[in-house]
Amino acid sequence: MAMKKFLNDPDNLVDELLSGFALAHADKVKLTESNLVVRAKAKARDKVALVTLGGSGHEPALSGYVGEGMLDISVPGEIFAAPGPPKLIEALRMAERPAGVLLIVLNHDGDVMSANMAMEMAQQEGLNVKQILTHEDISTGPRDKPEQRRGLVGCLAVIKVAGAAAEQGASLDECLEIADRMERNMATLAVAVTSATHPCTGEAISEIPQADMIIGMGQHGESGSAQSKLKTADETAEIMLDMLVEDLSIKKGDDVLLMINGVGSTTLMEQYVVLNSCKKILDSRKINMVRCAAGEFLTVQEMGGFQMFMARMDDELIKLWDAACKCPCMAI
Amino acid sequence: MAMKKFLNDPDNLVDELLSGFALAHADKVKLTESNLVVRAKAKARDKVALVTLGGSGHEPALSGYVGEGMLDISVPGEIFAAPGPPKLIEALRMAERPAGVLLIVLNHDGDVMSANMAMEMAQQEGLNVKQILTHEDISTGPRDKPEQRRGLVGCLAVIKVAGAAAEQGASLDECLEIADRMERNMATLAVAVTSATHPCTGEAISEIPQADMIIGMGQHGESGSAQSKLKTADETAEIMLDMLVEDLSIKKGDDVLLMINGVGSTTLMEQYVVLNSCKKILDSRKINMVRCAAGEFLTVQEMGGFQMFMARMDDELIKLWDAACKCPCMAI
Amino acid sequence: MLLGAAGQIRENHRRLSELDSFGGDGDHGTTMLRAMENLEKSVASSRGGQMKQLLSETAWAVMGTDGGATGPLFGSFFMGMSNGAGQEERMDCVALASMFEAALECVRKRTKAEAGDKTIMDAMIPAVEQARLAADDGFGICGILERAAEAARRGADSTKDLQPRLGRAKNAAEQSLGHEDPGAVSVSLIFKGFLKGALEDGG
Amino acid sequence: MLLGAAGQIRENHRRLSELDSFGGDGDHGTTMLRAMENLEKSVASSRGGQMKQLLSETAWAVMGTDGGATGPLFGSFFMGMSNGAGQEERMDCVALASMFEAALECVRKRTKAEAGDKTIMDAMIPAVEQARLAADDGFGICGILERAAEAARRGADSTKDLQPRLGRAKNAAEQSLGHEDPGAVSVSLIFKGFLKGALEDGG
Ligand SMILES: Nc1ncnc2c1ncn2[C@@H]1O[C@H](COP(=O)(O)OP(=O)(O)O)[C@@H](O)[C@H]1O
Ligand SMILES: Nc1ncnc2c1ncn2[C@@H]1O[C@H](COP(=O)(O)OP(=O)(O)O)[C@@H](O)[C@H]1O
Ligand SMILES: [Mg+2]
Ligand SMILES: [Mg+2]
Ligand SMILES: [Mg+2]
Ligand SMILES: [Mg+2]
Repeated sequence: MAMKKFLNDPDNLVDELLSGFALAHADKVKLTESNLVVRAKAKARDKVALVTLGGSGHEPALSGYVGEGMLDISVPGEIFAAPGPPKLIEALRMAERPAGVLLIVLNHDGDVMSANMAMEMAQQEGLNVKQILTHEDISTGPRDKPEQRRGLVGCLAVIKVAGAAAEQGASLDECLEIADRMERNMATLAVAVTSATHPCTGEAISEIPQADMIIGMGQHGESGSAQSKLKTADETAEIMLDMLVEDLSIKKGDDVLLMINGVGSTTLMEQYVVLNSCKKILDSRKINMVRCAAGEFLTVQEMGGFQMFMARMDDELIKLWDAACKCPCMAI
Repeated sequence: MAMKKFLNDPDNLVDELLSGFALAHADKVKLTESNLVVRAKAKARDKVALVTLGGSGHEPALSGYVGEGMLDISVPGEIFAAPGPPKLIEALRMAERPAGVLLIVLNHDGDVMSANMAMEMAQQEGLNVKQILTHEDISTGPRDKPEQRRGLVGCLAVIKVAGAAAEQGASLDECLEIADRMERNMATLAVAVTSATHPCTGEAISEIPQADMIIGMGQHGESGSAQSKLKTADETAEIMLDMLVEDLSIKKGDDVLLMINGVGSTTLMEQYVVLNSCKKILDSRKINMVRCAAGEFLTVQEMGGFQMFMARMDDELIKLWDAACKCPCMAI
Repeated sequence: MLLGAAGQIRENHRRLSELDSFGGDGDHGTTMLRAMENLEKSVASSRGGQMKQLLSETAWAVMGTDGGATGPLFGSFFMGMSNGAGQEERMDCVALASMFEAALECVRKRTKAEAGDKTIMDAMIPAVEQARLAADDGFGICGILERAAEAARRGADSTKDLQPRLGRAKNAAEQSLGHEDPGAVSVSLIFKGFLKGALEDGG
Repeated sequence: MLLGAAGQIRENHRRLSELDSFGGDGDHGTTMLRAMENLEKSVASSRGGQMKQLLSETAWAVMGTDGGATGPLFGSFFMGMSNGAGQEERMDCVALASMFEAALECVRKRTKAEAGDKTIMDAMIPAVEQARLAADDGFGICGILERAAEAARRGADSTKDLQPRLGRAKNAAEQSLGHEDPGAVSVSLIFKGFLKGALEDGG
């Protein structure tokens, strides 16, 4: 099927989408000349700044999380493609402050390469920047090979808790420790049922047979491993929960945060149904779903499916998760 | 194509989705035994209460707008079908208070019939309830035949401003006046590019030719009038703005609120692009886009397309639109 | 009688949804099915007694279906039948015709639709008229229901050539040309069900 | 020489995106095209002068493409060439081979990929090796580029039978079987473009 998207010249796509984004949220964010997304009202300079980078086409991620309680700067790239090192180093220079800067990077080759190059430059320039890598896709590698795991929606949890800590005045090392604790205790698994089209090429970015679902589908349509017939919400939730619980070694009585992230055309209705399935299953296993969320937090164009995120929570993480935030696409 | 949704028994769909919804937003809302959605923390009884009703399957509408600054009770019906009078009268009885109750009804036959019957009962019981009907779909009737116009995403603006007024202590008549002012000054037009499937029947609820878009498509896939080849964002925005501006008799120098409501699988990316197109066009006509928004506020399952909403704003309406609110799916 | 109506809808609900898909939102069959399930439950839980009371409970149950226009319209139909029913346990022929007239009147409070608008009215109006004529002609219960059901069927049939002027489908008027109005077909199924029910009850 | 590379990519970008769609995200052609447009702009705006400086500006422009892995990898390639370049305005044959070696080294800083992983390295490593050998054998600029380009082409070809172990496509390893790695093809197109450019410049 031909692409049916409302677009103008694909070469201007990212410019236009960012400019529309900035219009819609002018009370919270603004765009710099080189298309960095920054807070409308900058955070006090004695607090740690949070910076992240990532390809576009995943709206509301990641720029939707710039604002009070979360990010200070987001560096958007092209569609599905990380920004290059020049833009990132510009952002780090802009964020630079005595309190330091935490750079949050999703584990995808391009993002990591850009981040590493920018980090090298930052070090040469003497900037006080530390980096945290998110890699929680359990379908692409075992827990002891984190470098093989992709960064999916889990970045949101890391940004939320580290952002809250920064807002409360935590030091760079403390923010990094919080981010790292969240990161080590989280896991995500994706399932896809229909493909998305790349808005620039107009091509489907994956092929999913008519009646099938694919568990482990990546954020850019990169295929996953387990393909099966489409299952009910209950069945799908059970399969995915099993894998997440096992990966995190979650035990009876553990407190978990569960998040259903719709990736595009899977309805909020379905996300709530799946969340309800998860709650039933977790209850039956005496695992405490202490917090949960459902919504489109990080999308893959109009792909059908969702990412299921689970994290083992402690009291401090819960408190930081609950802390107030005011961002274009997340407000607590 | 077969339906690819994560569901269990369709007969339990609404129960499950509401229960998942209540889980995800337990800090803001709760469900009553008969599936009314009410605030977790009730509003003071000396303030006007706002109640609305509507079919399910349009998430986050309408229950996502229950909370501080917006609704007090939402009465969800079955998928795409208004709740019957029994549930609605129960809600009105529950909302009843000296300050009075404002019932917001979208103009669809079922909703109106239920509301009228419940209003008759409420009057017999001596409840202090007034009703406002939203009918702003300019594709289904001329401005002087409001009864022919469907209620689309405009209900959100009415709920927002009336809810803010109620929260600030306005009387029932004042809330009604505000709601009515918003209602008379607003207009919506929808465009669809791909169909949705009815989650219970599994059938497509409309047919849209491969390369076409349909301007005027309704909230349940009811077809619209103007069918054409898919156009660019700029072109589509121009056509739709022309019709909205004409309907509202918007003049140079007028202040407008513009809202792009994604109905399902049209990405937030595209919504921002369209919003950006609108801004350019309005600027060129010297019409002031004083406020704007983009997002999925009222969806139609996984339908592709969006609703473009425009309203002529005065200072009081702008203030009420800007007022704080804390709802599951809208927070300012 | 009431259960006969439920049976007819159950057998045909798929066709009703299909008819609703030509311009409407394709849910009429599902909704009617749920309405009739509620009706059956209310019949099952009623402790015999008055027809009037049973009909009023049924009406409330049908209205509680959360089925868009269907709940209020069909609920009003049964509510009107209840209004028109006397205090007796069993109805006679004249009472039956009056009940249907009261039902139509009650539905009219909910909608401005007239014959020709491609709605339930195209089946309901002639059915009620024929019930009255049959009662006046001295027909028995089954005779009345037979003529009413036949009139409803023809009325529903006639909607094929009409374009809807009310309801969701009005915005896709052409799409429904050549197809019957689902609501009108439901009405004709209900009258057919009444007849079947009455025949089985032994009239 | 640089513009020759851009020309080759421009002619073949659709095929590159298509190759990237077997397991990857289908954007490699678009990204390379943008990278080469940035390269062209930087060449156009450079005021003649040093090769080293031009290459470094080019590298920065390519990195600024915001193209996922492509920016850093190909940017590093040009950056490495700049590092390896002397202060002279024109390069000689030995310098050329050293520049390529420095380029490879710089790319290696960004990735652990080795030959056989189905990445750009499968074309880049043999190309650089052959460039060195050709220089040692006393070939001229065009001769060096001819052997490097041929090695890159064969390297890219060889990726057909490989399964990716790095990059996005690694998660759909089987899907890419039988297809060349897009990044490796880009490398071979760049060397081919260098050669064409050098031939047109008259060497
Ligand atoms: N305003 C109205 N007056 C009379 N009948 C109506 C009206 N609106 C709808 N109907 C009837 O209801 C039927 C559709 O019912 P249903 O599909 O259950 O409700 P909805 O339109 O809310 O989805 C139509 O075929 C028509 O007969
Ligand atoms: N880690 C890596 N090491 C070496 N080459 C890589 C690596 N990751 C990707 N590549 C190369 O990049 C190509 C894909 O580039 P491109 O599609 O532009 O980037 P992305 O994968 O970010 O969409 C692959 O074909 C491969 O040759
Ligand atoms: Mg990419
Ligand atoms: Mg309906
Ligand atoms: Mg219907
Ligand atoms: Mg790619």
